[in-house]
Amino acid sequence: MENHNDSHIVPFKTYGIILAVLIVLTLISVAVTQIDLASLTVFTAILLASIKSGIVLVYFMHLKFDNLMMKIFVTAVFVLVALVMVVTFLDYNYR
Amino acid sequence: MIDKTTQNASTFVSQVDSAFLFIFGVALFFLFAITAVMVYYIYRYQKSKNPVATHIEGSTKLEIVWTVIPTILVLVMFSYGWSGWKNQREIPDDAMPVKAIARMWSFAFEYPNGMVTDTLIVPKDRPIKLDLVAQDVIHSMYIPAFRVKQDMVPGKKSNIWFESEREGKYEIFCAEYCGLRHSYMMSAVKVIPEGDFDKWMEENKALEDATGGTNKRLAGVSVLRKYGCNACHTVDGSKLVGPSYKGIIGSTRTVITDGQERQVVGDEDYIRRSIYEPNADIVKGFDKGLMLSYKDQVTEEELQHLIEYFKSLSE
Amino acid sequence: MSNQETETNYVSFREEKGKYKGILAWIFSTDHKRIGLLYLYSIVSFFIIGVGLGAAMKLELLAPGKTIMDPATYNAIFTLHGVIMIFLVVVPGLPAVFGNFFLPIMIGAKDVAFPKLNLLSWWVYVVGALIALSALFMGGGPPDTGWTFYAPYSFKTNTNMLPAVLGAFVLGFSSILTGINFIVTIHRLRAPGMSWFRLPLFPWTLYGTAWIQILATPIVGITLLMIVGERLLNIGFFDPALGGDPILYQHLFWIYSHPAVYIMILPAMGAISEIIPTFANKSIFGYKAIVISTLAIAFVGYFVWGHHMFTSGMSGTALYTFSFLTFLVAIPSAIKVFNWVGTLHKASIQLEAPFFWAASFLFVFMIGGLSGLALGALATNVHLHDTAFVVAHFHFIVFGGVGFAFMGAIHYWFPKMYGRMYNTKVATTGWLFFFIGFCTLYLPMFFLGIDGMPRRYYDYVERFHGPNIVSTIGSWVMIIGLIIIIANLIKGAYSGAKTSKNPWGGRTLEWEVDSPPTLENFEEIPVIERSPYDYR
Amino acid sequence: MSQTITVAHDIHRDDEGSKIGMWLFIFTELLLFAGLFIVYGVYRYLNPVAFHLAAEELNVTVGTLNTVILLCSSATMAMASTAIRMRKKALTLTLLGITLFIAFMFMVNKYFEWKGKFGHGIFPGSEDLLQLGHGDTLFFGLYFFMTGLHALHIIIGFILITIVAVRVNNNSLTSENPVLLDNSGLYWHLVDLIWIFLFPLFYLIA
Ligand code: HEA
Ligand code: HEA
Ligand code: CUA
Ligand SMILES: [Cu+2]
Repeated sequence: MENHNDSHIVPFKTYGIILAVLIVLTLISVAVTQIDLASLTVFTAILLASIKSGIVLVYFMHLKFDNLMMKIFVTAVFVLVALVMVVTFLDYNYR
Repeated sequence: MIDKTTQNASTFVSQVDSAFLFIFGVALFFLFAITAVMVYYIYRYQKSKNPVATHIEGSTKLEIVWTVIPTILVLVMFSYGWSGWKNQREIPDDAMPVKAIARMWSFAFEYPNGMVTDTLIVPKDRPIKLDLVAQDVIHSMYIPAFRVKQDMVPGKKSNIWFESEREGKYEIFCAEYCGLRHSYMMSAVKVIPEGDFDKWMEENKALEDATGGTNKRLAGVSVLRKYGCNACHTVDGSKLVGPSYKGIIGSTRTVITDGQERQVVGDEDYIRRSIYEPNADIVKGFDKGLMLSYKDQVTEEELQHLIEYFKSLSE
Repeated sequence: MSNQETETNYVSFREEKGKYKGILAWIFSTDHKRIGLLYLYSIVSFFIIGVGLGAAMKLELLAPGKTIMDPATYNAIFTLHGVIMIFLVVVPGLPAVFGNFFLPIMIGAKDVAFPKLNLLSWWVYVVGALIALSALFMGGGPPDTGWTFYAPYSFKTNTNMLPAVLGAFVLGFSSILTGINFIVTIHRLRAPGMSWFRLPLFPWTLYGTAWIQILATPIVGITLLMIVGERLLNIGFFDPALGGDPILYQHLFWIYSHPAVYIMILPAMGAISEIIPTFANKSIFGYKAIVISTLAIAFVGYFVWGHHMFTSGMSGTALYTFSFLTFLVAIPSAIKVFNWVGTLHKASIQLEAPFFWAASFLFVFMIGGLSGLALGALATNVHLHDTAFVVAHFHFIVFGGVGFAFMGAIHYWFPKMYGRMYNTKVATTGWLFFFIGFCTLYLPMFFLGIDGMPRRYYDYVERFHGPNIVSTIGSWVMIIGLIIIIANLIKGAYSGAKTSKNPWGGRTLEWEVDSPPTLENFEEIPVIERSPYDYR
Repeated sequence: MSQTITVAHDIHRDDEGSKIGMWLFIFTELLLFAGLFIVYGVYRYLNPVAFHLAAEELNVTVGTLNTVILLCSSATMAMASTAIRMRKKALTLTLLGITLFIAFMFMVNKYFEWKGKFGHGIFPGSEDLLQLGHGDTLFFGLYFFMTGLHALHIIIGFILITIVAVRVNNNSLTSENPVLLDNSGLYWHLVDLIWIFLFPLFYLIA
């Protein structure tokens, strides 16, 4: 049960790049929703948000450097949330 | 369920009951078989009879067997249950629509011709469609003999249908908890021959037309029925959820208004206020908030009928 | 801390001197065993209150019309009864009592991963319970919505909803903290050599349960918070008059509350899986099958919540999907039952009280579970929903299942927890009364439900009278059983004969430490080299 | 107890364990908001037009600004984890300070945004809102509830980071035991994560 707390030190530069990417994605999503994509608006907005949150999870929250178990857990939780939403909409979508 | 008196009460009964019997049979079989095996093992392999246990880790073959068999059985149960239920959702086009209204704590039924009753009277052998409306909280229309039940959700349209094949009077219960007098929220369905039904429709229409103008007192009774007031108030002076109508007109009443006690006289204005703003004056000894406003429901005309009727109770 | 001292002077965790004295030494202790006992005493106290309320309801239902109370009281009583039994008794039940006490010992650890958090979770439990119970004494009267708090009634009623709802919300946190603690404990503190498939079954079920606690409880938390927001701010989340959808409330409530029933039953199944091999003197049949079915129940149990809403007016698609999944989730339970019975084959069975509880657990669990099948099928559910049948179903499976397992567990682990033995003959007599009373109490309710008697009914029509009388009499027989059992256990704790380390011949780790265990459980962390149920 | 095996009652640390614990806690937070997202999804589905129009009432610029600064704070918080491992105390403190400052700015923005809405008579249960109709009531009800809950998380995060900063300052949190900093970081990223979804749902999809 060693404490590998210095297992991986992420250089500042990486965070800088990630931050830049995130801000760009934010601006893109603002820009995209200003043009009318009809039904696709919701979809693109959610998609971009998902990509952004993925980046936050992987880099800021260090999932990239975590063990496999942690990665599986996080994925499973998101899958679970998605499934619960899908099942809920089995009701609303077919009323 | 498996009771002679409700057989064929509605066309759903046989299907629902046979689904139930199938599930019940399988369940009983497993219950008895497993219990028997267990009791036998406990008897046969108790320490005094079998001092040394034989070591067994498990058996993949058995695991597969006792996974697959129950799976098949439950799939059969599922489809049985589903097919039995599908009919209940497929409302025939020629069904006679009746509006069923639920409020704390009574049912009312409105027929296509505008007549309102507190008991559901339907013809035999004719599909009936109930459009369910709830006015305050969730209630549930439950007719055990017909095997139908559907929640009545405020703000949401829903309906059920049935076709009765047997004359008789059957209970209606409210099956969703709805507050203080939930267990008294009952009514009945009366299934009568088609001819009688048509006749009854005619007669009542005639009666209503006749009394509407002349006999205000009778009309008052039907207003009370229409809005289910009797769920909470009595005509004989006894106390339920709210005060009785008896002697209300002309009496001096102690009420609580905004936390202050005061005296008022039971006159027309008082009655109107009590119906349109029920929580403004609360008669001492009763609870606030149990009655909702009937402002958009009870018309001025109906109100006059009521007052007329209340006067008769004070004579 | 030197090795010699602990070896020569055996001091059990009960006598260990800490910073505080008297009761403070307990309520501020971070020792998992003391916390386990704290939970035991609090839960049993609430259980007795809940049982008293249950008995009062049965008395009221003895005859039609008013028997001993008015409708407002009855409505408040079944609400409190449900809230207490669900949120204060069976949800924390086995994990908080036996999980806290035995999980670390069974995996060869000295404590849980976060002992302070563990103590905090007990405190949160107590605070939550007090908030919930304060609803009784504040103006407006006790809440009367049923434990389901269905909207819109729950924000129309004038009774004290807020404390009850807030209490349930706080209790959720306690549940979450315990869950986090157990998962980390199982991941990080298993003794060397204890691979996942050498983990005993009780910890396995706690692991499954903990995940449900973490992933389902927040949903009810937010739902209850929304009810609070609704009442305080008039937002209209679930108020049809403001555009809200009452059915959505039911979805959210059951997204938690169905998984919650598996929070209750899984540890119960785990305890049974410990008791049966010990008393059969034989390794459990199909260890892996039981583990896999535990995980399967935990997972599939997430997607069946709609079976509580078959008559609410959901879409047809949702109805049959939920019905289908409900049937799927029954299968892993069936697998477990078969494996438990299989374990008895060619066993060498000691007939002692814990075993009787386990065997009768199987019986009542089957009745409860199999009646669940009739509720899972659409056509029959429409008739049986919200009737006494449902009440019978869940008492059989919650009280019968979880309650019997709890009783079994306490009789099984009692010598380890107290170092003394209760009177085994009296224990068996108590069990017999309890079992007979139980069946007499709840079997008639199945027939009432089939006959159409709705639940939450203060009063009923004359034709339901007969079965109700039988049922009420059953509750009296059960009273006798319960009193015998509790008196026997209390006596045993004070003056029972001292026991050895391993009175039943169990093979899991807790039977290798002293009775009662020392503060640190193990002098040396054991190294595991065999399967947990190796009886050869 | 001569062995190296850990004893819970000793001064013992299991950093990996604490991290798993923190993640589990984050899962519960995610599920908490997931419940609200379900509610949002359903009501959006039931009132598409009203939600669409109501969303236009919200100021995209303020929202975008808040998103960007929250992202920056997430980055500085992550950098603090690196800094402490490089044994740069001053830098760590600076980064934490920036994070706190941004959190504060976020709240200031939020305050003005809410205040503006209140000024227009839009707040939970207000008369004006009821007049607007069901969809708007629900939209703004959810808006206040969800952003309010999020703001509560910001405040909790703020307190956590303050504690971390104090402990870094008095050297009780160093490169030897940076777990508390890492875990506060995880929490802060969670707050960010939730905002990443709240932002498009309330401000953008109009
Ligand atoms: C510990 C708690 C617990 C457990 C484990 C279960 C287990 C199950 N429950 Fe139950 N249930 C409740 C607690 C529980 N329930 C509560 C509290 C309510 C009411 C809530 C309220 O409204 O207040 C409720 C209500 C409830 C309903 C809603 C009723 C209604 O209101 O209309 C339904 C419907 O499907 C249901 C189904 C099931 C099923 C199919 C199982 C299955 O998991 C059962 C599986 C077990 C077995 C099947 C038995 C063992 C197997 C065999 C003997 C082998 C043979 C088997 C086969 C051939 C399949 N339950
Ligand atoms: C663990 C869960 C649990 C347990 C153990 C019980 C136990 C009991 N319950 Fe249960 N019950 C629920 C959970 C539980 N219940 C839930 C969730 C509901 C739904 C609520 C709702 O609708 O919202 C419910 C609803 C419910 C109803 C339905 C109300 C209605 O729909 O109208 C009834 C009716 O009789 C009832 C009765 C009982 C009885 C008689 C007991 C028995 O325990 C009582 C038997 C025991 C005794 C009679 C012993 C009493 C002994 C003493 C008081 C002396 C003790 C002395 C010493 C220790 C020295 N309960
Ligand atoms: Cu209406 Cu119960
Ligand atoms: Cu369920």
